[in-house]
Amino acid sequence: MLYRETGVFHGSYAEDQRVFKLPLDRYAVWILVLIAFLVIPLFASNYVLTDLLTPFLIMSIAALGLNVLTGYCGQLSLGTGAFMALGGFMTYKLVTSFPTAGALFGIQLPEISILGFEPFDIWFFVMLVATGLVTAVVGLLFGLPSLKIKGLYLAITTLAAQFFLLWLFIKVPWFTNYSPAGIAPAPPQTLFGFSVTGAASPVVNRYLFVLALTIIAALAVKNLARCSFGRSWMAIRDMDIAAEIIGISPTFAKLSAFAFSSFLIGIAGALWAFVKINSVQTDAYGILVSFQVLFMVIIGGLGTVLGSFLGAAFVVLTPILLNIGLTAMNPLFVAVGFGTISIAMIKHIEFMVFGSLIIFFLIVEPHGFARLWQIAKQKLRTWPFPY
Amino acid sequence: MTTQTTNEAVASEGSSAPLLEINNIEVVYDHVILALKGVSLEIPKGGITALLGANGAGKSTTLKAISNILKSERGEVTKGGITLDGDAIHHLTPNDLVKRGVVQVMEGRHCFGHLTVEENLLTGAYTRQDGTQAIQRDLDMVYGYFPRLKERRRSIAGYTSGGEQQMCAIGRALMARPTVILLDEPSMGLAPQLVEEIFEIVAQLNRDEGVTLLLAEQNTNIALTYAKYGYILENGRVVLDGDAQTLRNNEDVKEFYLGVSTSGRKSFRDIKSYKRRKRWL
Amino acid sequence: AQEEQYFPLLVYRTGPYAANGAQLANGQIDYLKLVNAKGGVNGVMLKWEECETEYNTDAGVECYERLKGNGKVAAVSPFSTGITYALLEKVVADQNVLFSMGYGRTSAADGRVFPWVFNFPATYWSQATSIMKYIIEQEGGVENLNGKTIGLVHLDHPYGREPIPTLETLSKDMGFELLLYPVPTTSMSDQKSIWLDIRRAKPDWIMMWGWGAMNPTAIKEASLIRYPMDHFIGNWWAAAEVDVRGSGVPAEGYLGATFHDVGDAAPVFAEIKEKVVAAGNGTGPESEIGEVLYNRGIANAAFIVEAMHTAMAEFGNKALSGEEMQWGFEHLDITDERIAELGLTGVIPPTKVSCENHEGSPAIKLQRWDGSKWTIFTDWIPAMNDVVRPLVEADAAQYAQENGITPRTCE
Amino acid sequence: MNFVATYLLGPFGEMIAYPPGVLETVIAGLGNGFLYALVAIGFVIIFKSSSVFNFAQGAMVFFAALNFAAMLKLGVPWYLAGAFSLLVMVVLAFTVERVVLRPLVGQDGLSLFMATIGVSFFIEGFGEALWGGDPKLLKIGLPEDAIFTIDYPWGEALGLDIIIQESDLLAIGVGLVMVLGLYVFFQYSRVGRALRAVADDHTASMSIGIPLNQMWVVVWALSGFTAFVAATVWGTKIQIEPTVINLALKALPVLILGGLTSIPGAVIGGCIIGVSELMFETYWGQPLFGGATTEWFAFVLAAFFLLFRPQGLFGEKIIERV
Amino acid sequence: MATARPEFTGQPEPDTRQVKQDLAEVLLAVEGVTLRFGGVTALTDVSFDIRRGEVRAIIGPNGAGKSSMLNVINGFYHPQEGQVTWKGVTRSQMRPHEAAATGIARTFQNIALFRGMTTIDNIMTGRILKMKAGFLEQMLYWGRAQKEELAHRAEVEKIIDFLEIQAVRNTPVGQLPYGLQKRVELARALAAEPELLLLDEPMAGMNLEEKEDMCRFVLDVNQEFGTTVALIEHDMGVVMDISDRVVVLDYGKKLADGTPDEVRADPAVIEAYLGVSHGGEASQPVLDGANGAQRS
Ligand SMILES: Nc1ncnc2c1ncn2[C@@H]1O[C@H](COP(=O)(O)OP(=O)(O)OP(=O)(O)O)[C@@H](O)[C@H]1O
Ligand SMILES: Nc1ncnc2c1ncn2[C@@H]1O[C@H](COP(=O)(O)OP(=O)(O)OP(=O)(O)O)[C@@H](O)[C@H]1O
Ligand SMILES: [Mg+2]
Ligand SMILES: [Mg+2]
Repeated sequence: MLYRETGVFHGSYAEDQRVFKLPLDRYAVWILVLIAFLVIPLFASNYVLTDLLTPFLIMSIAALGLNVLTGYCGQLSLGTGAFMALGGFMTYKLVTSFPTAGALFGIQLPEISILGFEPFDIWFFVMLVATGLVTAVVGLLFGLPSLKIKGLYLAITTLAAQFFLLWLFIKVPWFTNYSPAGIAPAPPQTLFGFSVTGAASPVVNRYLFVLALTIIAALAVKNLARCSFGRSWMAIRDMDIAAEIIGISPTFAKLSAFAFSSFLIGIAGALWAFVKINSVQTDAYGILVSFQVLFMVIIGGLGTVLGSFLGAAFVVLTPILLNIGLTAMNPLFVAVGFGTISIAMIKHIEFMVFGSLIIFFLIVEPHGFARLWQIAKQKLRTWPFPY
Repeated sequence: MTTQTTNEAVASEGSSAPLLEINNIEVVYDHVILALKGVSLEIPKGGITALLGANGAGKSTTLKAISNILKSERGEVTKGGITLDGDAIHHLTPNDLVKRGVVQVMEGRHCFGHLTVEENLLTGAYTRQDGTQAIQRDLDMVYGYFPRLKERRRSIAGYTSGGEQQMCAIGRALMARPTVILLDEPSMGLAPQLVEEIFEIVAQLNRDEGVTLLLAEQNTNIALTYAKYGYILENGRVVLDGDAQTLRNNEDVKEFYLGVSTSGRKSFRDIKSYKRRKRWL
Repeated sequence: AQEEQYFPLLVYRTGPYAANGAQLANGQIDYLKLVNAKGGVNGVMLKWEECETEYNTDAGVECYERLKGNGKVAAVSPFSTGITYALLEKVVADQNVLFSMGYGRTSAADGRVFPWVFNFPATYWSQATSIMKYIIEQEGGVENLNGKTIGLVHLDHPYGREPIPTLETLSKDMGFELLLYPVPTTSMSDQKSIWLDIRRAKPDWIMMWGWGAMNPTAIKEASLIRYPMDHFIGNWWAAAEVDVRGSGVPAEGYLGATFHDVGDAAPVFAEIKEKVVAAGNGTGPESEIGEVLYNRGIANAAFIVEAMHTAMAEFGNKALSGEEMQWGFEHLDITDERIAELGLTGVIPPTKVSCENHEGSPAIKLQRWDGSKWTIFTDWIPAMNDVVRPLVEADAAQYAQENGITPRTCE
Repeated sequence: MNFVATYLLGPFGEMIAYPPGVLETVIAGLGNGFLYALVAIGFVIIFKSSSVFNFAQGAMVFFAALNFAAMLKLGVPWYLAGAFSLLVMVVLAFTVERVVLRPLVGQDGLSLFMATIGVSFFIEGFGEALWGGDPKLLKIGLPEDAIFTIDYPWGEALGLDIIIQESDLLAIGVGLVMVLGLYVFFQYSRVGRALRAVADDHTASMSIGIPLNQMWVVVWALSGFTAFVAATVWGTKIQIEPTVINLALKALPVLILGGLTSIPGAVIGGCIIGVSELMFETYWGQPLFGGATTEWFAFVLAAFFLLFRPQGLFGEKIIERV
Repeated sequence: MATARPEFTGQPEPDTRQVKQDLAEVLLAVEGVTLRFGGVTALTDVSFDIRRGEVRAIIGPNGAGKSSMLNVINGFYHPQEGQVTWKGVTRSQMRPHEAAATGIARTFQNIALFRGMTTIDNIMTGRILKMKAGFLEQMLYWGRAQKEELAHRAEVEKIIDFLEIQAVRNTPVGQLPYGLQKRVELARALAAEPELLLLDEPMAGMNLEEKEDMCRFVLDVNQEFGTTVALIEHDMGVVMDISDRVVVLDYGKKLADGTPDEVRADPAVIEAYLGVSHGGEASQPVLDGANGAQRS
């Protein structure tokens, strides 16, 4: 068999603590990343890039964020939508209030340009991080109840965040610079001299930009997961009383989880506004989004980075592909005498199928795609014997 | 309480055909973890049979296989068969099994944390149809066996101490008026005199009510004191079986399960693993 | 074969706005079918695809991206203010016309900043002022407005909030008090608190910017608290048959704005019945032909087709590119004669668009519900352009500034 | 100081200035509260007895209503239509048990919660595929008019001019009946006790012979029934279309405020939230905060309560023991 | 932490117990602790002390309040009356994590491992208190974060060797059989390098062989690292053999306190707990342990 796990020996703990212990895993991932960066941009159509891959990546970031909170730290949250919204509106405020570093600090970053590449054009990135920090703080505030409230009770209290924040963005015109309808256009942004958001920017730029951020986010989560932060989160998740007794401060663990998860989610929200829909509006961050992200995390696999990606892929792509697929199949329906099915009917069917799929996968493996993947590997190991 | 005569009957039956027969079963968890690798047992009617073995040997799994609650732990019987009174029962639901008098007391208590002790006991009688008086009578019987439960009857089971929970679990099983009880580690975490008590009760049940017992135990000593026959499991296989006396006298059993070696009983102070005799495969 | 002109139809036939969305869609499609049945636009056949948005922005954007590549786009009409906002930039990048007929971003009426967006025949702000004019007339002069209260029951959503700035300006100028009653999108059918409040505050007039499931509930609650229906005016998205019927109450006297007639008097309907419905490929139930939203669907399609005519006069009879369509829209000049010629009398108002003014000359009529059907009872009420236009230009300017757009000069 | 005047004293001034207004608001609030409660009870029934947080409850209300309404639309007499809709709910219970719960027996709460969301999606799609997505009226001649006390001699005598919606009174009545029935069932009946046992420990209850499958069919049918009742009452107020599902979201704060496992809790929670939400909107939200505070108020209030009683007002105590 | 085990010197080591308890200063003292839960009184006016370096056993019938006692000691339960003196500092109650920080570690009666994590991770959590790396460092897995990880990992590996659980290093603990889980739990407690180790029925549900191992570990911990041990155990054999002093609780009251021999002789204890009173076959095995202890 090509994929070998045996015969790999770790000479040092350093090797044993790696993200991917097996060289083959490591290579596989590298290849994947290369494909994502080099091959896909070349061959994928604009539609695929802008409306399948980009949203998938953005949602992966959100899913990673929620996974930190729910998957690693075991705190259910249904406020994701609101924190994404916060991210969107914050970034909008920041970039409109401080279009350049100059506007904020008075200092002017040198404008060097090496064939279009401007090393100092990082302001948008700074703004994103700033946004993340703001959402982190707010997330921390809304995380406070988690110190007393547990499980589903907590989940529903996070709905308070969801509805209250959205209401706030609607009611306080300041968030949209007093736009009459309470919708703000997302001004196009550049990074390193390339325009990375806005309808005018090249599709590939946007894709690569989001891809890069996604990978950074994934690495960050993975690293934290294998250090003491990750461990204290998981300890709280698995048995908070015991964790407390062996000296993990629940307050610190939970709040740090809330903050970091909101950080990622906020950035995801910003990207959604700036890269996906070119406008900041509460519409795009409704309660449904909160649930979708929760699906991603659960169906993908709680407490796994891989899961966040698989989950995001499933939740983002399934409905669209179903819809496209069914529409495309219309001729066939006609052929068999159904007649064309209306788009309304397609929508209904889409709902049914999506619902059924969720149930189906949960039954196949309640611990999500990631676990499924492990079991598959396990079976391969013992192949051809059943165990 | 049944009369003397029926006891004879029970006893005589005890020697006859096995009530419960496990035939070379194999159990797999999660489709990958092979927990039982072909276990066969014969549980004679009205007897007490002990299932011994180290941790992870597969005792609980065996019991769960019999009472057919593996499914909920993502385990399944992949080979072999189980028969009760000669007819196969592996397809029966736990509910049917309890109706047929097979009840399991699960390892590690499993009381209903949010119900009061008394409610716990009453749920035990769920499958019974013989009216409230009968149930009330048995409730008193259980309280008779476990006075401590009577004291705590109104308190929420979740808050009671480990021992109290264990009693609660056993009492709950008794409420179903079982013919076969599958006892998983009844002695775990119980004070010595309570362990005795419980085993006394077990013996009494067996004697007076002719209840057949299969008990998985760590406390080999006491188990073999009460059991008529014993099986020893080692990671998923039966490695040794025989009636209690033979086992008690077996050198290996002495060494590894009773802690009395040729040099008499040794203190826990001067145990050294490398002093051990080589053990069987 | 000659290339076809492509209509990406962003529609919603499911969800809480389905009742309204379906009729709009059916109207549009029936008209397109009719045009094809009559040999297309100067021989250029029309092709269209529907995509379900559920009135939801994300889905809307996805639909637009999915469809935009499938042919030479005539124009996009999302029928959702949220989606319209999200597409403002995209259409510029893709060079497609975004035709938001009387909805979307009001300040898009300033063609210098929004070359690709058209929102004639009237924007929400204009509509609001027109309705105010009616109220003023009823009150017998602006001076009597002083001290009066006017309530705005609106969907708490970009669409519902659009008219607020205008009305606030007016309330300052005319000294009436404006009471706002937002209805959350997540619970449109729970308006108890609002109507209890209205019952106490007793505003002299109520305007309603409602859509979808919100309207029937509002109308029902209003009649429950016995609010005088003839002082209750819905905007043109809140005054359709479905809205009143859905409420399950008679609601006689309820008023609504519109920019086209109701009923199937105009010749076009006869044609549709004959050439489309009779031919067995009518889109919706025949009963809805001539109903408010159906007719509005037709109007939407008709405008676009007319823009094609205009453009073809310039660029020749072929499937038109984005720029050409934009030119067509920008040079629209639909006179009453032309309308009659098209058999659309009363279905679309006379309209003249220019480079800087993409709204045309806004005016509305009012219709009354008599318990079974709508009947128009006013003549055209023109908007207060002197009030609206400055607001429009200010807002557009801010947009230009934030997004680094230099407005084109219209020489 | 000024702040205090406007935000704290002002509203109370309002109330004192016009007491009937308060009364009116309270009654209306109770009406809403009981509606929420009717849905919340559905959640409770299922959670209490299988510790499944059935997110599909809202969809079930919608589904029940949809079947009912669609039948009426076809001109079926209301009692037949109602019977049909009820039947469908029972069938649904069976299917859910077979197709969803049985394979997932013994899984942790979160997976089951997800599964119910799947169910929710499915029945929403299914219902609409069956009957179409257009809004439908569900009118079976239940009282739904408004009572103006001033129209009555006693009202006139008292000089009391308030409006009471009959549908509110209906909701309150129906709600009370449901609660009493269910409470007794769970607390004192044999099956009820078994149901609670199942909630605590699936495996253990299996081991003592409680037939999980039957249990689940029972509870899902039960909550299907409550869904049906809720739907019927709701039908008097609104037309039946998918936002009904969102309205069910409002049941969540009610649920946790009352405590996930307590049926009376659900109702009391409902009353608290229904009333306070409406009061807040009328006296603070509408005049001071630009309205639409009903969006979030319930949730914030619930969260606030939980800070002091993490298991809700009547919920079972969370057992912390090592 | 040393992994070396004392190599075997033909005869059993001398019984050092008597000596210890006189010299050693009091490490922890419980004075007049009373603990109530609503109606139930779990502990009534219990006082006893634990001296540095000894193995202190707490025994008593079920529900006597033993576990509650441990919970009081490490601050999970807060007694209504009385106070706890820990390393000279007297307080009426502690916070669990500060107890942990000041050197109290424990295992639990019903295993409280983090089921979702592997053995390694579980044990590593025991050392979290000792990790200082900041958030960013950990996020980048860089600098101090990495160094620490490796350093602590090395320590943990020592413990793993010591407890002989190398084989299950990377298995999720949820799948481990009961006995091993108990061992991992011990490992987690040891990882914190505690001064006082509280063991709640470490040998419950173990067969003899495993008990023997467990005893060995406990003793080694106590002797090699001088860790003070307080353990609850129901197996008299074990208790009598390995503990220096025993305190007996019954119905929340202190029944007896003293050396194993004293306690074993105490009629009250026999009556309430050991249960020789109605001897017979049954009680034999239980008492074996006791007698055995005498002999050694
Ligand atoms: N739910 C499960 N998933 C995976 N593996 C399991 C599960 N339950 C038990 N096992 C495995 O099956 C084997 C037998 O477990 P079992 O509990 O039957 O042993 P046991 O003899 O009862 O041990 P103990 O004396 O500790 O109860 C063990 O190796 C255990 O790891
Ligand atoms: N959190 C709690 N709430 C209510 N009662 C409690 C709580 N913890 C313990 N109790 C009660 O205190 C008494 C002592 O419990 P504890 O667990 O300390 O007994 P124990 O000595 O450990 O018994 P065992 O040997 O069975 O573990 C028991 O009666 C128990 O019911
Ligand atoms: Mg076991
Ligand atoms: Mg204990």
